[in-house]
Amino acid sequence: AELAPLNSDTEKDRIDWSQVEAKFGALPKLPDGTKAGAVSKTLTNEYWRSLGEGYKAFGDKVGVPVVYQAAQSEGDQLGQLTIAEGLVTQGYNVLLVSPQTDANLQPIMEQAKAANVPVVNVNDAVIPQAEHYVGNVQRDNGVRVAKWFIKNRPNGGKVAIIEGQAGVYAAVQRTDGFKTTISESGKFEVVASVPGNWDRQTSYDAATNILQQHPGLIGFYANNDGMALGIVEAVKAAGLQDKVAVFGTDGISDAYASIRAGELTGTVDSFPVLTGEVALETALRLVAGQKLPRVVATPQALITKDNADRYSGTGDAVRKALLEDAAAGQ
Amino acid sequence: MSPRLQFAGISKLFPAVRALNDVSFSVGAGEIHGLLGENGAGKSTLLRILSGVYRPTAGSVLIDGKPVTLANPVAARAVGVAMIHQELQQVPRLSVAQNMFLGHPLTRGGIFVARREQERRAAEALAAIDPSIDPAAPLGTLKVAQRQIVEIARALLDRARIVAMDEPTSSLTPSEFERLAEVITGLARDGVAVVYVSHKLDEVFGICERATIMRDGVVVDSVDLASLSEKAVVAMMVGRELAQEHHSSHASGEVMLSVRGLASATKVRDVSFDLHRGEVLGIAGLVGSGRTELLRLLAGVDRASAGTIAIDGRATRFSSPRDAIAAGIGLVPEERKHEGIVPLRSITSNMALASMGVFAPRGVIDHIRLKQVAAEKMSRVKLRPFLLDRPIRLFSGGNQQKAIIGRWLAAGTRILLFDEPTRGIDVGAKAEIYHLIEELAAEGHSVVVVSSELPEVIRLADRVLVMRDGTIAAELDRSNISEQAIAAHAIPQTQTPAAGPARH
Amino acid sequence: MSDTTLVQPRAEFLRGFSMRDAGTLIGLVVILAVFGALVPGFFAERNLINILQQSSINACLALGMTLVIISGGIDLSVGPTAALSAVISASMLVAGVPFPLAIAAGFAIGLACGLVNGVLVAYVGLQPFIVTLGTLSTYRALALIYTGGNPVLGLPPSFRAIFNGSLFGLPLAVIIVAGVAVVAWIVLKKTPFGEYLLAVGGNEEAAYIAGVPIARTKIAAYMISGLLAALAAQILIGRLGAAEPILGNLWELDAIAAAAIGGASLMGGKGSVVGTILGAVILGAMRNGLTLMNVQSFYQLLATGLIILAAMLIDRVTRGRG
Amino acid sequence: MSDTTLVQPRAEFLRGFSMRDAGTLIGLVVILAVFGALVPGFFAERNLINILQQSSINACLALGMTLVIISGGIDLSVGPTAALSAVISASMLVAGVPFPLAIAAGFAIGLACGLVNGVLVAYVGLQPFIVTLGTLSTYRALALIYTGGNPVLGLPPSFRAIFNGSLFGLPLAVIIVAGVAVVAWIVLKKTPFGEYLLAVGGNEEAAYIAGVPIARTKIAAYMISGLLAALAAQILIGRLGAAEPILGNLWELDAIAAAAIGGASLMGGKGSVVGTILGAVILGAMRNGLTLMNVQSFYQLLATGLIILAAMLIDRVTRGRG
Ligand SMILES: Nc1ncnc2c1ncn2[C@@H]1O[C@H](COP(=O)(O)OP(=O)(O)OP(=O)(O)O)[C@@H](O)[C@H]1O
Ligand SMILES: Nc1ncnc2c1ncn2[C@@H]1O[C@H](COP(=O)(O)OP(=O)(O)OP(=O)(O)O)[C@@H](O)[C@H]1O
Ligand SMILES: [Mg+2]
Ligand SMILES: [Mg+2]
Repeated sequence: AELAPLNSDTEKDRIDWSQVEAKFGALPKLPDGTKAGAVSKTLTNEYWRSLGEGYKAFGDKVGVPVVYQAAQSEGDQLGQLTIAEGLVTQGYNVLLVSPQTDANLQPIMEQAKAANVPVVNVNDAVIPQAEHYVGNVQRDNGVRVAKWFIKNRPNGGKVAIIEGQAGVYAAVQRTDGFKTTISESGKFEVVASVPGNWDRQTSYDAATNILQQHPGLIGFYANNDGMALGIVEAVKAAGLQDKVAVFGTDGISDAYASIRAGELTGTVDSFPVLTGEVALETALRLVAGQKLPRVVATPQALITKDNADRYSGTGDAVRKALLEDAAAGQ
Repeated sequence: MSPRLQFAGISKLFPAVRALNDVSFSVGAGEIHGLLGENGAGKSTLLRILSGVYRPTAGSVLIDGKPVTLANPVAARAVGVAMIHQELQQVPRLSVAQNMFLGHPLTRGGIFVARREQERRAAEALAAIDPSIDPAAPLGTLKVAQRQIVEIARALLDRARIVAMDEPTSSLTPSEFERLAEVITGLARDGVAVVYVSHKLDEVFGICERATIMRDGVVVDSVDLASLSEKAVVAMMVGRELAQEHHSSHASGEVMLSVRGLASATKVRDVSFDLHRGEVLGIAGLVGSGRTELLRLLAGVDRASAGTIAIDGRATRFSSPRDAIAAGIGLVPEERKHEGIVPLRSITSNMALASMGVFAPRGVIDHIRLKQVAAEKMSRVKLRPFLLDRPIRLFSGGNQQKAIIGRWLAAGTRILLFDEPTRGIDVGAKAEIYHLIEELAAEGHSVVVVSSELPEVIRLADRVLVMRDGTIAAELDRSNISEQAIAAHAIPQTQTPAAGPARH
Repeated sequence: MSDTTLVQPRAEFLRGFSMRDAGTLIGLVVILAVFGALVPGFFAERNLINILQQSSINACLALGMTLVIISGGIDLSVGPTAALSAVISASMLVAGVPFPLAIAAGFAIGLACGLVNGVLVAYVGLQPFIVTLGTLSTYRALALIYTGGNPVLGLPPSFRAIFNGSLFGLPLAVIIVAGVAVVAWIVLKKTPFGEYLLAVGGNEEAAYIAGVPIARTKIAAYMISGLLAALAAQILIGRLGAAEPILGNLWELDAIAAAAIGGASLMGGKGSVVGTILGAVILGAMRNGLTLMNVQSFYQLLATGLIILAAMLIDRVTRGRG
Repeated sequence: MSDTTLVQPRAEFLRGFSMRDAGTLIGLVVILAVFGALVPGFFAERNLINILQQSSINACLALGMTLVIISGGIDLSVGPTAALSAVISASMLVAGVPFPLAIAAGFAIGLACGLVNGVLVAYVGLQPFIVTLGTLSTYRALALIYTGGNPVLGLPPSFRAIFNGSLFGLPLAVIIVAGVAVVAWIVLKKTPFGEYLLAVGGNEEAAYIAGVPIARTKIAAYMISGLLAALAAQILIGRLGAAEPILGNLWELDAIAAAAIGGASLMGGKGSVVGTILGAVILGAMRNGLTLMNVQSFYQLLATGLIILAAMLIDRVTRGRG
C-alpha cells in the first residue's frame, strides 16, 4: 500500500524512545557482517557531529561498523545525494539519512528499497516516503521556549524571532511553534521575525537593529544556538543583558557554556548523541527484522542555568536523567 | 543628376569636443574622392557617421539625392555603404572568412553557416590583393598587414554603392597598395563612389581625382588634385607651409648599445650591430622579416634565446621591459591600441606610466609636478586637443601616438625604439615626429626606427640595417641609402629584385 | 607565405575537438586514473553510469553557462531559475495539468527568467555579474513566496518515469543531456548564432560594426541558460519526485567551475562544449570518488578545492600560455 | 585647441568624487529616503550609526575587492580567508599569546592567502575566478580542519575592546574602516601602485611594455584583499567574541555587489573607492531598513534582489551609458 506522506510531528504511528526496550525487548542478534552507513547535512555544525558520535558510540557498543559522511555544506543537496548513492552501491545493510531537504534524498528511498536496505530518516528534514523516522518534534522546540516565556514573564511583552535559512523545514516549524504558542497567550507581541540565515554575524546585526527599534524588548528566540550566541553579543553590546532573555536551539556545548556563564538564558537541547544512539538502535532492530512504529520520538529539554548540570554529564547520566523525565511524563 | 553621396551640413558634438562642424561635400558615382586632414581633423568621425556607427548631431547624408537614415551599421549596409575602419574591427578567434562574413553569414537553409562557401568567396575577394591568406585560419594568427587586407576584402564582398576606406593602407607595403589601387579603380569603373582617407599623400594623388581637405572639424575646400601640388595640399591641411626638412646627422662615435649574436626562439637569428650616441638607425625589411621581433627583444618584451646586449659597454640581460626601461630603452610599439595605450586612462596617466618612480620619489605621486611635465611633454609633441585629463581612447590615433612618445620623453629614456612610428599619422604630425626624432638624436639620444615606408627611413636614418629572414642582410651607410639598395637586400635572393620595394 | 600547411582540410571531428579540449581530457584521465587506483570498484560499469548520471544536471546547466560566458557574461541565477521552474511545473502537475503543458510552463519560466537577465544586460547595459546576483535573490524569493516555502510533493509517477527511465542501460537524463550537448555543439560551431556569440564576447565593438545583433545575441544566450536550468529542474524533480523552492542552491558555482575547467574564459569570446562536458564529468567523478573513499567532509572540501586548482594546472601545463 | 576651459584646475575633492560616484550617491539617497519614509526612527542617530557599523565589515572587504577587480581579477575567497585568519588569531589569543602577535598572525594568514591567489593568477596564469573558487573551498576546509569544525570561544575581553570600542560616539570598527578607505583612496589616486592597478586592468599588454610590474601588481592586489579580509575577521571576532570556521559565508557576493554598485567594472581597469563605500552603505542600509520593517524572510530576499537591481538602474540612468 502507498504510504501516506510522513509528518513526523503529527504521525500517529509513533513510540517514545524510552518505551522501545520495554515493548520490543533487547536488541536481537544481528546477521554477521552487518554494517551501517550514515549521511547527514554537514559537519560544520556541532549538532551533526554529535549525532555521528552517537552512531559511533552505539555501533562500538554492539560491534557494528558505522560509516558517517556529510555533505560539504548545508544546502549542498546534490552532493548529499551523491554520497547517499555511494553508500547504497557499497552495500551497507542499513542507511541513516538526515536529508538537506524534504526531497533531495528521495531517489535513495527507491534505490534502497530495490536493494532491500532499510532507511531511517534521522531528524530535521522529513522525506515524505520515509518508512522510519527517528527524531524530535521540531515544532516542540519553539513551543517549549514560548512556554518558558509565558511562565516566567507573566506580564508579557515584546519578543522577537531570528529565523534560520528561509524555507528550511526545521526553521519553519520551530518558528511557527514559538509564534503560535506565544501569541495564543495574548500577552506577548512578536515584533520581529526576521532571517538570520543560521549565521552569527547576520543575527548579531538583526538583533542590534531590533533592540534599537524596540528598546522594551524582553526576549529573543533563535532557531539555532550559533545565532543565539550572536544575539547574546548584540544584547551585551546594547547593555541589556539583564532585561532581555535569549533562547537558542540544539544544545551545542558553547550554548551550555554560555548558559553557565549567565549570558544565554536557555536552549532547547535535542540531545544529538542520544538521538544518534537511538537512531542506530532503531536501524539495527529493523535489520534484525523487527517491525517498529513509523516514528521513534527522541527527547528534548529546555536547558536553563538551573538544570544545565543535570543534562550535561556523561552519556549514561544524561540518558538516565532523560529516562526519568520520560517516566515523569514531561 | 544628384551625386551618389552627399554630406549636407554634418556636425558632430562629443562631450567637450566639436569633432565636425557643418561639413558638406559630395562624391559622384565612379569617383574616388580623397579625404585629407591632420590627426583629429574629423575624417574618421565623418566616415563613422556614414557607416552608421555614430549619429550626427546635425545635418544629413544623402545617397543619390535622397536623405538616408543611418541608425546603425546594419542600416548603413542596407543602403549600400561598406566601410573599412581605421582601427581593425575584428574577432581574433574567428577565422578570416568568418570575420569577413560576420553579421551576414552565408547559410545553408538559413540554419547552418556555409563555411566552405564562405571560405571560397572570401578567397576570391582576398585573391585580388593577397592570395596567400588562408580564409580558414584564425584571424588572430595573421599579422597586422594581413589583417588589414582582410578588412579591405571584407568591404569588397558587399558589392556596395559607396565604399569608405579609412586609412586602409596604414600597414601595407607599396606593392600591396598597387594591387589595392587596381581594385579601387575597378570599383570606380563599376560606378561605386569611393571615399579614401590616407595620410600617404602620394597614394591619394595616385588614385583620386578630387579630394576634400578638412581641418579641425571643418571643410577647408574640395579641390581637383590634378591642378594642385602636394605642397599646396599640405599647406591647406596644416594651415601653414611645411618647411622642407633635410636629414642632419648627430651621430657620435661613442657606442651606446652593442648587440651580438642576438636570437629569439621564433624568428630572429644572429643579429649583431652597434648603435651610437646621437645616431638614428633605420631598420628596413619585408613584412615578417623579424624587425618587430628584434625590437621586442631589445625592449625586453620577449626574451632572447641567445646573444648579448651591452649598454655603455656593460652586458645586460632583460627579463622584462622593466629591465630595459631601467637601462634606458623604451619601445614605441607597432600596435598602438593593443600594446600602447591604456584606453580608459587619461593622457597624463598614459604618459606617466613608465616613469612612476620619477613622479613619486617618496611613494606618493607629485601631481603638481606630473601636470607640469605632462603639459610640457604634450605641448612638445603637440597634442590635439590639448586635454590632458581626457581618456586617451577619445583621441585620434595620431594623438595617441604622440602621448606614447611623450611617455618615453618623460621617462628620460636614452635609447628609443620606434616600430612604424608614423603609421596612421598625418603629414603635419609626421614632420613633427621626424623633427622630434632628430632633436632627440641631437640631444644625445640613440634612436632605432623600424619602418616599412622607405622615404621615412631615408629621411631619418644615419645608417640602415636591412633585415631578411630574421637576420641582418646588409648595412647601408648614409651615402648608400636608396630605395633601390634597400629593396635589393630585403628581397630573398632567389627572386629577381623588381623596381621598388616589392614584397611577396 | 609558406604557411600552406594551415590550408589543408582537417577532419571535422578534429575541428570540434581542439588542443584545449585535449588538455581537459588529460585532466580527466589523470583524475580517473588516481581514483581508479585508490578505489576498488571505481571503474565498475554501475559506478561509471552513476558518475554520468550525477554529472548530468551540472553538465546541463554548464552548457547554458558556457554560452553565456562565451558572450562575455555570467549567469549566477541558474539555481533559483531552476527552482522557480520546478515548483511551477510541479504544482501544475499535482493539480492535474497534462504533462506537456506543465513541462512547457516550466520551460517558459526558464526562458522568462533568462529574458529578464538578458534584457537588463543587453538593453539596460548593467553588468552581468550584478544583474544575475540580483535576480539570484529575486527568483529564489519568488519560488519561496509561491510555495510558502513548502515543497511540492506527490508528482505523478508517470511523469517521473519520463525523466527517470533508462535506455540501452543509460539513464535517460544522461541521454537527454548528451543530446543537449550535441545541439549546443552544433549551435556553437555551425550556426550564425554561434559565431555571433564568439564575436560578441570576443570583440563587441567589432561585432556591432559588422552588424551582429548584439542585444539579441546576448539575450538569446541568457534565455538558453534559463531554458537549460528549467530542463535541469525537470530532470531533478523527476528524480526526486518533489519540487522544492530551495532547490538549486549553489548550482551556479559548479556550472561555472565546469565551464572554466573546460576552457571557457570569463573574459568572454572563448569556450568549448566538449570541454565543458569534460569539466562537468571531472567534477562528478571527483565527488563520486571522494565519497567512495569515505573521505571526511572537511577533507572532501579540501580535495574539491585542490582538484579544481589541479585540473586548471594540468590543463595549463599541457597547453602552454594563452 | 580652443578647449582650454577644460584644463582649469578643479578642487581636488571633486576630482576624487567623480560623476560616476554621484550616480551611486543618488542611489543611496533614494534608498535612504524610501526607508526614512517607511520606517519611523530610521534616521535616528543611533540607527545611522548602526547602519555604518553593520556596513563596516562588508566595506572593508569590498575595498580590497575593488582593488582586485580594478586589476582585472576577482577574489571569491575572502570569506574563507577571513575565517582562517579568525580561527588562528583566536586560538592564539585563547592560548594566551600577546594581542599584537596574535593579530599579526591573523594578518599574516590573510596576506598568505592573498599571496597564493596572486601567484596562481599572475605567475601561473590561471583565471582569477576559478583560482579563487578553488581556494574558497581550500581555505574553508583548512579552517574547518584546524578547528575540527568548532568555534573558538573565550576571547579575552580586553582584545574584544580593541575592535569593539567607540571614539567620539562612533564605533571603532567604523573609524578603522574609514581609515582604510582613506588609505585605499590615496593608494588608488596618488601612488604608482594605483596607476599600475588601473593600467594592468585596463590593458595588460600595454602596461607590460610600459614597464609596469604586472605580476607584482596583481599579487599585491590579492594580498591587500587578503589582508583586509583578515582585518574584517578581527573586527568580527571582536564583535562576536567567537571565531567560527564557517564565518564569512557568502561574504564575497556582498563585497562584489558593493564594488559593482559603486562602479567597479568586472572587466577590469575601472573602480572607485568612494563608490565602493557608498555601495556598501547602500547594502547595509537596505538590510537594516528591512529588519526594522520586520519584513518576512521571503520578502526580504525579494527586496534584496530588487534593491540591488534598483541601485544599479538608478546609477545607470543618472550617468548615461558608459
Ligand atoms: N567617441 C568620441 N568621444 C569624444 N571625442 C571623440 C570621439 N571620437 C573622436 N573624438 C574626437 O573627435 C575629433 C576628430 O577625431 P577623428 O578620429 O575623426 O580624427 P581623424 O581625422 O580621423 O584623425 P586621424 O587621422 O588621427 O585618424 C578628435 O578631436 C577626437 O579626439
Ligand atoms: N607566424 C606568426 N603567427 C602569428 N604572429 C606572428 C607570426 N609571425 C610574426 N608574428 C607577429 O607579427 C608581428 C610582426 O612580425 P615580424 O617581427 O616578424 O615582422 P616585421 O618585420 O616587423 O614586419 P611588420 O611589422 O611590417 O609586419 C609581430 O608582432 C610578430 O609577433
Ligand atoms: Mg581617423
Ligand atoms: Mg613590425
